[in-house]
Amino acid sequence: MNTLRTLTEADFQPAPSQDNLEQISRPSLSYWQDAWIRLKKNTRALISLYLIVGLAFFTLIGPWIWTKDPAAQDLDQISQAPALPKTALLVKDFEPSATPIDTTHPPAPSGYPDALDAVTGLTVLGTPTTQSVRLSWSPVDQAGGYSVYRSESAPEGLMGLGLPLASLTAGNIVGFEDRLNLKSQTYYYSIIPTDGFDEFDVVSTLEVSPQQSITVSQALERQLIDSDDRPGQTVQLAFHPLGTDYLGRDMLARLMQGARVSLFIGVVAPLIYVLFGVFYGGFAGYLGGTTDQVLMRFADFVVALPFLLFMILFKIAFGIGPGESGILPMLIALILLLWPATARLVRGQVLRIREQGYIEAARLLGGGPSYLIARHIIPNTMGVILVTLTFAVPSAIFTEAFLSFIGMGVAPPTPSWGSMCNEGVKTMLSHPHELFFPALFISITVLAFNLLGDGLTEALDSKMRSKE
Amino acid sequence: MNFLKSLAIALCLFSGAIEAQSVDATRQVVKIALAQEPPQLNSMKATDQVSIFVLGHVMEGLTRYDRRGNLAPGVAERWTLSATSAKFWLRKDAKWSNGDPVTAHDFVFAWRNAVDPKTASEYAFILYPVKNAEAINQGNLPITDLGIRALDDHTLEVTLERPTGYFMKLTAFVTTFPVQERFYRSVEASYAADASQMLYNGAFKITDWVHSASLKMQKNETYWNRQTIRLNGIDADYITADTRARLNLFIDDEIAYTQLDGETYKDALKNQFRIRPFATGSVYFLEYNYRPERITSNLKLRQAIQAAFDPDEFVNKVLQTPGNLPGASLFPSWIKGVNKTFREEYPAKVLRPDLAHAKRLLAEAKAELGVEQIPPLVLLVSDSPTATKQAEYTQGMLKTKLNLDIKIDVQTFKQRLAKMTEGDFDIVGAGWGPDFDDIMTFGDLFASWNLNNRGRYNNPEYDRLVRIAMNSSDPTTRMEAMAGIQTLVYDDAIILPMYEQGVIYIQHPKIKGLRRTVIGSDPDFTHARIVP
Amino acid sequence: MSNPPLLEVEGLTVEFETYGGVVKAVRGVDFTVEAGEVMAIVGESGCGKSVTVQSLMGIIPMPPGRITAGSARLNGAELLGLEPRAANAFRGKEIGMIFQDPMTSLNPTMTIGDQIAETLKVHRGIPGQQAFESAIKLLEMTHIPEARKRATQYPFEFSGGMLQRAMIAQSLACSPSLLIADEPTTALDVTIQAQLLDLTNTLQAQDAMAVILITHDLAVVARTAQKVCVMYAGQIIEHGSVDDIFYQSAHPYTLGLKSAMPSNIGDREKSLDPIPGSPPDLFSPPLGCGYAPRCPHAMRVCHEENPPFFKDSNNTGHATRCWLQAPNAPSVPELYQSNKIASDGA
Amino acid sequence: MFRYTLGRLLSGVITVWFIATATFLAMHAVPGDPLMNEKATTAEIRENLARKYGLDRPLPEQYVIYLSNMIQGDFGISFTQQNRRVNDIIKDHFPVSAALGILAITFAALGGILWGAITALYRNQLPDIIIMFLVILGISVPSFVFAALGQLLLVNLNQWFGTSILPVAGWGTFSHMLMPSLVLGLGTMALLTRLMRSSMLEVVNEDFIKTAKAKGLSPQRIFFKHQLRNAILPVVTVLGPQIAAITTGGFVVELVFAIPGLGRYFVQAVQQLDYTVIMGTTVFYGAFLVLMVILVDIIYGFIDPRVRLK
Amino acid sequence: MIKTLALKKHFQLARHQTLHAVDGISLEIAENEILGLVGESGSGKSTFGKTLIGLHERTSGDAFYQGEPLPKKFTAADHLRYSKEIQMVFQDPYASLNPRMTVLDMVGERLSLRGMARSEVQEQVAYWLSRVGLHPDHMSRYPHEFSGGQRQRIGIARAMIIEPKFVVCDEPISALDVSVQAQVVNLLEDLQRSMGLTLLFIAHDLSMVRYISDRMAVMYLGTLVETGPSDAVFFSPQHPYTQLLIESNPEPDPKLERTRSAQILTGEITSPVNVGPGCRFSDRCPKAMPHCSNETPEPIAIATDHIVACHLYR
Repeated sequence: MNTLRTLTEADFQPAPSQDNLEQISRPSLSYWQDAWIRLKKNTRALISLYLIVGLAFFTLIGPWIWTKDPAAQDLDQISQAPALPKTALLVKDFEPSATPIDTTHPPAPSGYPDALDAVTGLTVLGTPTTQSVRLSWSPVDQAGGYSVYRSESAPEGLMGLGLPLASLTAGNIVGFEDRLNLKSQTYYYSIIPTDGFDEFDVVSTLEVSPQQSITVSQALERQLIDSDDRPGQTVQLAFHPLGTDYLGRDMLARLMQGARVSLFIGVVAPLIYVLFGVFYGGFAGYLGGTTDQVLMRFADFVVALPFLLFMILFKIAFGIGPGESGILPMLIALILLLWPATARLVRGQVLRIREQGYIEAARLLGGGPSYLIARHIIPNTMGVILVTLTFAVPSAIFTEAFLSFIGMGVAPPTPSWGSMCNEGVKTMLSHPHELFFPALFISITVLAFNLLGDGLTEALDSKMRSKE
Repeated sequence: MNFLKSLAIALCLFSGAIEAQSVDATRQVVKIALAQEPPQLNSMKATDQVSIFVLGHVMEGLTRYDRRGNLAPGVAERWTLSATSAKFWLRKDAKWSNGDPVTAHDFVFAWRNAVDPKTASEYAFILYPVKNAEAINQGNLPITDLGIRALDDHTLEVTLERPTGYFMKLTAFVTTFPVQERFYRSVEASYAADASQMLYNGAFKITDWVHSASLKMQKNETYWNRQTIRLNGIDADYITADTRARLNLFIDDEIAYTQLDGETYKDALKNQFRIRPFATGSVYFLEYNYRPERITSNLKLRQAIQAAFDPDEFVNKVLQTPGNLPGASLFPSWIKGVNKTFREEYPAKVLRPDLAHAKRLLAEAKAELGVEQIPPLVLLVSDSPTATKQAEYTQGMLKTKLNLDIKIDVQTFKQRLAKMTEGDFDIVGAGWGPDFDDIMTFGDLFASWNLNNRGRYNNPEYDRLVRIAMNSSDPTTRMEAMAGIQTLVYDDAIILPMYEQGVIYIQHPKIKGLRRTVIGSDPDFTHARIVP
Repeated sequence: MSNPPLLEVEGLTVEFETYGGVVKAVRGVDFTVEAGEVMAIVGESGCGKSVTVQSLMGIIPMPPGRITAGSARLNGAELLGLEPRAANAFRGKEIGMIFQDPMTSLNPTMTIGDQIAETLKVHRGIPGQQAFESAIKLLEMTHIPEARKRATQYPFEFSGGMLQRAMIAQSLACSPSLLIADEPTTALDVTIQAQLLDLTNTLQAQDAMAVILITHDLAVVARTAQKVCVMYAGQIIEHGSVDDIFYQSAHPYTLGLKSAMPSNIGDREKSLDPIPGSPPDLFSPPLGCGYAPRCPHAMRVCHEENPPFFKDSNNTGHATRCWLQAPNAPSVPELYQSNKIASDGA
Repeated sequence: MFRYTLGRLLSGVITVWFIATATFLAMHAVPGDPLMNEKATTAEIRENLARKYGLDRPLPEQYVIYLSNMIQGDFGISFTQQNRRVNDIIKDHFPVSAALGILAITFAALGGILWGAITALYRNQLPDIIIMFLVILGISVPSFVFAALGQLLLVNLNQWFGTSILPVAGWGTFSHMLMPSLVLGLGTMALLTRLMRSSMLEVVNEDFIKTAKAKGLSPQRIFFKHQLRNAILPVVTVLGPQIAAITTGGFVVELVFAIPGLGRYFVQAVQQLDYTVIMGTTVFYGAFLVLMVILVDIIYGFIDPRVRLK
Repeated sequence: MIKTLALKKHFQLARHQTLHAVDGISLEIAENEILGLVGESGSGKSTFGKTLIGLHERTSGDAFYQGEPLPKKFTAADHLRYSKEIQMVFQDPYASLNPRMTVLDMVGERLSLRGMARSEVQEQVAYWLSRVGLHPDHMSRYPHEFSGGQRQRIGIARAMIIEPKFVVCDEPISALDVSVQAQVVNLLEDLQRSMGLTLLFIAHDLSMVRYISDRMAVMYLGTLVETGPSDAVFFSPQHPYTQLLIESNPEPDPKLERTRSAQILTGEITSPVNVGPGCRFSDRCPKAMPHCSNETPEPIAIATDHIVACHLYR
């Protein structure tokens, strides 16, 4: 523009007349298409959408891929942290052995001994396996019994003796068989002699590392071997990529099953109560006047009910029958208590929309109430409804988790993320994976739906639209 | 860093935090946590662990247990017991906390009240050995007909309904504790609702009770045996059922004693605490429904389940905490026999799983019942985490081993009771703890008349054996009868014994003389002391 | 023209980043305002007139907005691209501003008096009570009845007209040398509009204050302005004195605007001549003259190249961005006509 | 204003009646017999108890008796603690829950407003991203997990300092309240932060902020005097229901931190089917919440003159 | 063609608060006539228009369409019946189009409601879109894609597709830019002529109303203060309010503006809540007399078809 070009005669020829003055240059987009484009530009919302799709995949398709039975108990791998598959030594079925008694030794001291010697000759009989560790020792003179302790770290004197496995009440018992939840790790067994009542301050400690093992019948039960296999061989134990829970059940399979429960409650309950709320609120808002007053007053009452208290009360009142999961009562309770919020919201929207010109125009054209509600009002509240729905999902999942915490969630053995979390929180220090995974899934879900809700709010916000 | 620490400490002093110290050797005060608010400190009505724990420390009956767990004189200095009656001579220096002497009338009042149906005491049956007690409790006789009489202020005579060898042990139980009528009448309905609304005649008295928050006990200066009491105070500063919270308090040295469970003991181990085991004396078992329309009334089915169940695996893998014993009998191993323990004298049959046998029995059961497949059995359990966990194990175990379907029915306390009473179950997870130190506390459980026999087991042979034991004061006769019952429990598969409960706990190393007891107030701090 | 102008704007260019792309809202705007003069900027909605003045004040939201070029000097001092602190030295003090919608332009949770006093406190350091008293005086000056009581009230208790008076009072608190009025009467009824225009005229004359009046209503321009800039599609397409614009319209758009308005004089049977079509979408500003697609006289060059300003040969203050003013362009008889609306005859 | 408050209170009374009725119906629908206990008792005893609690009468009569007692402010005697009146239980334990709830809501509101304002100021910058991440964490982790973690944190802190910085559990002093109320308020804080953020962002685009800028006010002044107050308004409106959620949702925290609040009684009462305690707590909580909502509305009026002066 | 008698529309705000939006309007509109209704915002002119065609229920008074009394409260069936005769063009081109519906659905809504086949509807809509100057291809687009003027033309097409006889135009141009206003006004005028419409043209822009309408009616606080031929009312207003209103109306002519000694109407329109007797304008009227504030002025014909409700002419 700085340097004007020389203009010729031709430049001043009248331009061809424009007949497309009313042309619209932008591509035609419906409201939803437009919202979708906005949503796609919102990275957070898009990620959340992928997450939700992923969750749906995990829930619906997952069990077809990871076919492990979520109820199968693997008692050899209880509370196993996520790890690669393990091998185990095949051993004979457990046969209890008689209490080893040294008949040459008196069972009780002759008097009250002032001091006792430490236990000597502490050894392990046979191969220590995770099925059993057999200890044996020489009797202590004047002993009236022995205390057996097991620790996972080396004790220092009388500190850190660990678990008290047994208090043997005779001085001539010279052995103990430990079967208590053994893992393939190093244990320190400590034996303390007693006079029958009190322990004496002398400790003998033995380091034992049991070998991972499985009995033949258990292996058969879990279909790890054919019946012909002989003890002494090694077998591959079941693989649990996310570890196992307190009954040795596969976490991944349970998370998938739990996802069904949690997401079912999280999605179906909001769907139903939002739908009900939409109709209720739409009806009230459209009719207006006294009907509206009465209906909304009732909704106000329901809103005023202390939510958690009534959730519990309703949940209990509906009861859970034998073998039932308790999902239905929870669903009903959620629906009974949560519909008014949507109803109010929708009513507000309807009242606003009712005043819009296009409703008047449609009325003028002779549209009846049901036509107006269905064709004009509801479609225009869809945005708000959708946003409500996305925010209702996490709150329903949360409520379920919360009820599980006070023992009023879904009934065992049905897992839900909430109940798994509740189980996990108890052992969060010793088996963090039992808390971590369900909590992670709850977090991801809540996060995804919240972000999606945020994204939708922005994408559907008419204020943002008009700014362009 | 030091600066930071002192700043934090200063802040806390400002905000009023008290330096935590769970034991105080100079003041001889120990701090503990209660699992729950004692719901009922009226000794005539108390039934629960916590109330009995508190009452055991602040009240005393005619007799009491000493630090070795033997029955010792309490308010009664001495006594005589015959087949028909008992007589007690009360000590003159037994005093209420308001200074009044504890008299025989206080016992008469308390006992009459306890069996009065108006009082609605759950433990009224404890007094059934007393003449007419049961009839009064059923509303058939006036309370004045109860076989208890104060001959004078310090002599008490009790007439017995039938010879009761263990009667003396009952007199150490809370329900038989004295209550001063005058004081009771002065507060009436709110008796024992607050620290000031009770009178104490035990080693301690409640000085401060903030409901659900704290309960402080102090040495009772009017207690006759006060010189043997070393502790000056037991402060239950915390009331919570959350074992993790209690462990945290223990780690923080704010309480000196707490019980652990399967979820918390590993954390206690990490802190290098000295863990102690204790057998609570309770047995846990699955109880069947014997109503004829129920499939569980079939013996072969019950035997099949019995043969499939591996109590050893259950205790070691599922319960995981040490101290639990594999279930074998209705009678726990601590129950006294004639000379040694009952179980030593009459060993129970050891339950070993035998899958082939179980399957055979199941096939027979199916044949007897005329069904192809046993319909799903309803396993009723309470909604506690342990109970549901055990139910889940049982469900999985019976499914894999016998292909039996179990429907778990988790119910809240009252709903479970209602269902049990109505017989709305096939199997129910149950447990029984001893009320008094005699085999009979377990023995009559499945007698046809026992209201707690909610599965309606009805076997004349069982009833006959119970009657023999009841009406005899000869230990051998009684134990023989009970041995018969023990065999019957196994042969008839009346119940499926799962385990004898053992718990583990930690206590402050400076506490000595803390007694754990199967009967009565547990843990017993009465003779505890704190060493520097 | 011996004194330097009060405000001198050169090549102001403002863009907005939106979902759909970059909107070039203002595309190189130049104008000057002399002290004590009322200058009107006229244009349709979306032509960039509000953005122009708001970017002078530094109150367009950034992002998405950004000033990509240009300068604006108030008494020689640069206004654009200042630090907030420096900008605040002239905002509200040297330049006052009033907005289109008084209902939303005042803080709903602060009393009117406090809002006016705030300006005084901040710029003059006048203590609270004294500032409040001054606020009452300012309200009285804008003819708000019961000013003392009104000062303690909140915006929602005021009517639109009253609020706009309060806005004026607020913007005049520090006796600025320039008042920017951004469509001050658009939201109001004619009767109230008349009252307010009268008020601003009086106040402007009193203090010899310069005013930039943004409006789309030519009638308002006719009533108040001395100088006029006509904006279209983010550019000034014609500027000159009010009489130049009304009686010597040099741009077909200006002409079109006028003929689209009904005349109040004479024959009502005369039909209105609407401008066909709609303003261009500033997502993709036209290559040539923005008005060309709607212009009845459009030539080839109009579609190809943006016209420069052509000055009126007789009147240096009057210039037009239109190829029709090019020396060798065909003449269009309507332009530079002392046209029929004029009341010469009346 | 007075008329308005009176009207609100009146409708509040009706609401409380509705809550009472709903509770009564729901409670009696719960299967099970409140008089049944672990140890079986004779029929005579159960009849006596039924008479004592009026359970022998037909349901409608019980309802009428219940309501008339309630109007007189008498909630009856607890079923599980048979020597305690429900009134005393509420009197003893509600203040605890309320104190906890109020501190929690204070934390939540202050935190929410502060964080929300900060995130809005630094929109899409690092502080915003960090805080919003924490907020999301706050709303996506169940409260019982936080409670457990909070207590663990205290234990570790105390061990690290070698002395008791803050009590791990219990009740009595202000320091006992800090961690539980923080944990309790966390979810709400997260919620309010989000609300505040969007509200702030909305206010930033309001015309009067432009006016304020045009007046030459400093960013700080605009932030505090113009933005904050207007942005708080929507936050205040949800405060009423949030107080509701916090005080009734407190029992997880009460349980974990051994706090003698009313919430624990409710959970216990439901399990024990303690009719009178269930009724007492729900009705009382309901009344409290109704009152809180009214109060918040009145407070809202003080912040927003538009509401106050209408 | 249209006649109203003492038409009133009150809104009950609270127990003792009644908003007298329309307070006794008697008006006749002849066939083929364009009646302009002017007044400040809050004068009740839109409410009058909506009440007349049944969008609001009448509080009292009568309304007739071609001599036939209109129902007091319109049911959906009533609307359906009258909709082929009576239509409306709405004020806000943004709010009056359903953002979720295509132009086709909206413009053809009435036809579809009547059960017309979709292809036929499309044909009709296409015809009407081109008639209002839009491209038929636009029928599949959504309202937000159009500019204000285009939207208003869609609104007009929606009203006209039924070929009604009487159309209420409720401030159809007030939200539009000047250049576009003329498009819409011209379109309405064209349609009125070609279809033989009767129009009630509600606006606050006096110049535009004078331009388009045959007769003009001036409303103030729910009552009519002056009616008469447009030019008569505009150039020789009789009611003090009309005079001041026209005085306030600026001219797009600087020279004229400079010579004019504007007399400005002081004060603001009062609230129409709980109005009492007397002239509604008396509190602002520069010529108010003592009895003005308590006696309601009756309409007086000062010339043929020129009626003023003012005590000055009694």
